[in-house]
Amino acid sequence: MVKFLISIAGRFIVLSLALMVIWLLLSGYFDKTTLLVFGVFSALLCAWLTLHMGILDDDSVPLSVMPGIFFYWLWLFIEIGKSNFIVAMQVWSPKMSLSPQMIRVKAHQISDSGKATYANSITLTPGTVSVDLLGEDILIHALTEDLADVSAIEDMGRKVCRVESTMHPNLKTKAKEGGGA
Amino acid sequence: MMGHLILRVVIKLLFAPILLFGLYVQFHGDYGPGGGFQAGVIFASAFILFALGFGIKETQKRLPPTVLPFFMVFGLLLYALTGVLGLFMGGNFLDYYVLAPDSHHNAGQHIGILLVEFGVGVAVFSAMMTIFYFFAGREPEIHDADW
Amino acid sequence: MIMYVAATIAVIVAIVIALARAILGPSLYDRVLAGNAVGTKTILLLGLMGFLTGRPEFLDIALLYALMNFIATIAILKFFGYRTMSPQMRDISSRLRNGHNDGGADG
Amino acid sequence: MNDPVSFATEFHPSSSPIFFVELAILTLLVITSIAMLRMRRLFGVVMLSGIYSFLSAAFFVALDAVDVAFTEAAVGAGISTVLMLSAMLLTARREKPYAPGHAALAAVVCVIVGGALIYATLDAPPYGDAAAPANSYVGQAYVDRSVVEISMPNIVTTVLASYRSFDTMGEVAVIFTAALAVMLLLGIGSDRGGKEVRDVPRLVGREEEAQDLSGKPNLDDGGKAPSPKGGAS
Amino acid sequence: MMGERMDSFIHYASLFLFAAGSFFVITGALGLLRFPDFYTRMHASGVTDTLGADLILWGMILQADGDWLLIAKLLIIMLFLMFTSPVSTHSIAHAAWVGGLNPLLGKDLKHSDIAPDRDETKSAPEAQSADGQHEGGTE
Amino acid sequence: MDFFAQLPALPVVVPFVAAPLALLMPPGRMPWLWATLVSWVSFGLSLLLLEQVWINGPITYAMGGWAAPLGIIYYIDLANALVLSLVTGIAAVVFPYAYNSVRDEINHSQTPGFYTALLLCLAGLTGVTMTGDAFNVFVFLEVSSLATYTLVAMGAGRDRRALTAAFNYLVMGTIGATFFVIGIGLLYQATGTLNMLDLHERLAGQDNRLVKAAFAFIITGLGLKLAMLPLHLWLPPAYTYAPSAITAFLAATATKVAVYIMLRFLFTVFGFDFPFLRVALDFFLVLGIAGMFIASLAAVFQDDVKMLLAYSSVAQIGYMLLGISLGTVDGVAASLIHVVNHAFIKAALFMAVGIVVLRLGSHQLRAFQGLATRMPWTSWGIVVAGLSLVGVPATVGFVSKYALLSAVFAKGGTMEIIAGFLILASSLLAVVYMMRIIKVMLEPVPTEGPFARNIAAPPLMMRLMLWIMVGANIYFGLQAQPVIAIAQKAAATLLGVDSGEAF
Repeated sequence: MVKFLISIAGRFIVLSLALMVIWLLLSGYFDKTTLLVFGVFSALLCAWLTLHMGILDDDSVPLSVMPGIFFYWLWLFIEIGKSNFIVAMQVWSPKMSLSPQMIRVKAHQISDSGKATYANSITLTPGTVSVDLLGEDILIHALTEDLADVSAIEDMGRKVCRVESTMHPNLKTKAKEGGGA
Repeated sequence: MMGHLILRVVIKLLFAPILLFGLYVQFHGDYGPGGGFQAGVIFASAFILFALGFGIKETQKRLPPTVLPFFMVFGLLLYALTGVLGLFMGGNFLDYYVLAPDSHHNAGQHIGILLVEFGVGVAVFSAMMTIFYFFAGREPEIHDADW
Repeated sequence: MIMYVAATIAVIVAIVIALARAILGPSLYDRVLAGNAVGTKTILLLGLMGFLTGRPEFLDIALLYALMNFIATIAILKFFGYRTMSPQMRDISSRLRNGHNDGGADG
Repeated sequence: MNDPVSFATEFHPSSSPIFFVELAILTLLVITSIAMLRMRRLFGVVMLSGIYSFLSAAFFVALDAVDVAFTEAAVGAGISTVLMLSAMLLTARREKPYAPGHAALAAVVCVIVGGALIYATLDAPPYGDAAAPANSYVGQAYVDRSVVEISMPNIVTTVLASYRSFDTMGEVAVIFTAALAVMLLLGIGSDRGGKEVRDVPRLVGREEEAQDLSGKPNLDDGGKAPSPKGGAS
Repeated sequence: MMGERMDSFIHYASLFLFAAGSFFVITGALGLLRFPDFYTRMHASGVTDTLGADLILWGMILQADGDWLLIAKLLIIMLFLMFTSPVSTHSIAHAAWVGGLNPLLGKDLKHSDIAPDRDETKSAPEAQSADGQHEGGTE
Repeated sequence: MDFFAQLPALPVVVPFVAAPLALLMPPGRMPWLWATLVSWVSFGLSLLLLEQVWINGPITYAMGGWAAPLGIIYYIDLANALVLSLVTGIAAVVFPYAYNSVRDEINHSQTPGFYTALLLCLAGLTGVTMTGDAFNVFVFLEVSSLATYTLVAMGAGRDRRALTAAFNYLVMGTIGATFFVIGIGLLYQATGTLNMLDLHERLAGQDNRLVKAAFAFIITGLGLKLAMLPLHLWLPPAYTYAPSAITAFLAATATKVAVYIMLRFLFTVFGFDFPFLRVALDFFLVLGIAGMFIASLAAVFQDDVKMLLAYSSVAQIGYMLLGISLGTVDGVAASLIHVVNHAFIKAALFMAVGIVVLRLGSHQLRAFQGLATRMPWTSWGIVVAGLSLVGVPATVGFVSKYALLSAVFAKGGTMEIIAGFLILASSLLAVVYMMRIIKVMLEPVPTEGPFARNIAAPPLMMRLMLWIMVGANIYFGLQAQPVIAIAQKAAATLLGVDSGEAF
């Protein structure tokens, strides 16, 4: 099952289905046959174009992070809220006490989408912005010293790692081989 | 391995939904805002985004510039020939009623508008891509330092 | 009703401030950042206006805005970092790269 | 109060909050365009024109011209920014200092045109007037008849694609011609075309440009940015 | 009875969400104006992009009166913003960083000494040392 | 499909459908053949249409079957049928002529695109001519203008200045179009309709600021498009640096169509009920006379033959404006006659110059040295067309000058009488600049310098087409009656016969 899902055909089907759902959500017309037919046609066309452009892989159909990512997002929302308060306080305080830092953390994620998720999470939490991502390093600009908490950020990274490996334990080994080569 | 991983990942992720959004706008022009013109632009913008992320060479490999004139011609001709079809079926130029003369739901109009809007969409998409390819696919010529 | 109005006012004020930043600069990046911020706030403004006039189907436009804002920003990045739209994105983040790792990253 | 539909029916232009939104956006548009005029650096102009498009599209939404806003957002804000940037790469980044005489002439022309427009609006029917010819005659006919004759919810589409379909065909031809023009002027066979695009970014000369970016003192912005020379030594 | 209470709860909740969202939007904009350099302003604009926008969008979702079509669209917008806004911010930051704009660092907001060593082939050792300093600074 | 019922749509639809197809053809002869064929078909259709209108009176044709105020209609009376026949006729002569010249000036691989743009330009011009809808005028004006900018810029293969010229033309043309569309917008605000006849009805009795401003915007916009004197600056460089065939085509059609649109808006849309019209007509009188003189004077001092002829074109537009400014049936008819005749003259002259450019690679006056011995046929063509430009009897130029003068003297005001003498005086300027060219042509063949080489005889096709055009100059000079009759009747319909002698 999993094997099928991460094959091209599986991804194609998953993507088409997901696009059809998006179509329905956008359209809101369930009773117009022409629109439904167009919806199916459009979803298939888009999925085919994705395949044709050569980007039908784990990034465009991120199955490997699928169930776990929602819990992660929930957690992330809270984090975003917390760090927002810190930045907001800085903005409103009459005398700003900024002490910007450049720090660097390791991104241990295997897949590209994992790394991107990690870097984006860092950027999404105000106070830290990932400035550069290269190989396994993420360069971060942090607004204050408190926010430049490497261990907290790497904790986030571990969470992303865990999300990544929930569905495909085999992905890890595969990717490691790839990384080693 | 290519650089700018974050960008590439997000572009990959958003490529198909943007295309779908374009088609949604195309086919829902009858019901909400939008239509062929906007749809063509949105559809092209997905490819432009791809080109920004993956390089114009890579994009041109997948969507060669040589096919774009065909799309352009197809779009414009689809529009014009829908009109000519009206001409041949006994109506005036661009008369859609004659496309389905016995309908009570103005089906001829619907078919006509659908065809015409599709022509607009294809033509606009390919025209935008052509313009983008020719502008972006060129080396900068003046290397002046004064930004 | 009143809360839409209040939120709309807030968003407009924010747009004004961001616009000021876009005009003031000082660096080009500040302008881009401000432009991006204006884009985001316009999305909110559109949504609010949709609710304000009772025609929330304007949200399609808001979605389109979000898309276009993104594309414009990415184009600007290309423009800055690479001075041309044509080549592939390539790692030019030389600051981080100092001898170690990253196999073929610089092509 | 929370029922948007009932609110929409009693919509009255000059007393509704949307009217003030319109005013605010209009003011912002004026500010942006003045800033665009003042700016000599083309990049900043592109940036501001993107903002201008965003705001004007929001303005169209406020005016209930949803389809126009859609187009403006798609073309003005997104694609045209990309195309303008691409075009800028082929040209200079900075506007040439202009001859003062031309500016005076342009100002006179602008004042005359603007004056004429204001002069025209003095006798124009009031904004949102349902009895105005533009709203009552053909416009109202479209609203009344398209339901029966075409039966499509979006009247704008019926007008564009059926009633005035021939105009739209012309517009498509305009876009076609524009792409054709680009093809002929920049494509294969033109004296500017045929140059091979390199897949490697140009690094030669990047350094000066980059330094310039971070702000040479002689440029109008970037005053706060440090000179990278200090860091490099 | 129950529904009424629910309605008023939703009403007050959305009121709160709008108020909080407006506050954060303003905060972000103010930060954009007040903060001293590009990199710090970036953080401020992030406040709007994330919390401000999300709160207002959540408020709208509550106001959507259970119209799931509206809710879906609002959620799509929110998701889209969530994917794109950090990428935009990152892109701009990256461009600035690569373009050689040096951040203000430390409590005294000095310009950093990080060399914009774009020409790394020539000055690899220097770059190494510069980076070393920089790493030391973070600890 | 009832052919005659659908006839009004065809002169636009045929080139419109044919244009994109040309883009897909292999470079070289094929697109040219296609374009030529299409132009002939269009010409045939236009003549049929002219005949129909002559017999049956004005024709209306509803696009998409939607009747007047809602949909777009084509309204064809004698005025547009005449201009339409002129445009397609010129195309039918210039397109065959273009082959050799284009092969020389345009890159081989660009020919499909080139002919596509040419056909789009033709489609746009015919569309502008036939439509009865004010906004549709704008749309098709844009189609033709955009194609024109491109075609002018295509001259860059021979001379880089074509790019600047095209850019200036683009900027000016776009400003003109913007003014025009603002005017239309204001008119829509005032009346709520876009149909020309409907506009006229609903404008009756309206004399407020809105309509006045609309009028001013429309006239200024069209003035830019037709190169009315102070707004003519784009025209000489655009004509000079465009490819030869394009110059011949544009000089004979683009400004002529703009003049027609001006007539249509002045008399059909606004009409004499609109008091402001008289002010505008007086204004035109002054501008026309100024154009005649200033541009002719500028032409005298040009050393570039194409530039010279371009300035002469601006001057001739002055004559047309003068005819319009009279506001009488005779005056407007004279204007229409001059539109047709000047198209013949300028097409012939620019085609002759094109032949010289093909063989000698230059349109400088020096290149014409010894042309009489080198290319006798072409030289005779220039001489005949030049005489026609001056207004020598037995040529079309004489017919139009005569019509104009008689209209002026029939009007009989002091100002008009003076204008009549000024027409004669400015004709003398035409003699001066044409004599400059002819004098240089009669000089011996240069023995040194860049033009001293031996040249092959010009291609037969080009000479043939040139002489068809020159023949038209003589034929319609001798058999002037058809054109005069059509123009008289067209002018009468334009003005509405009763209001013809309005003041």
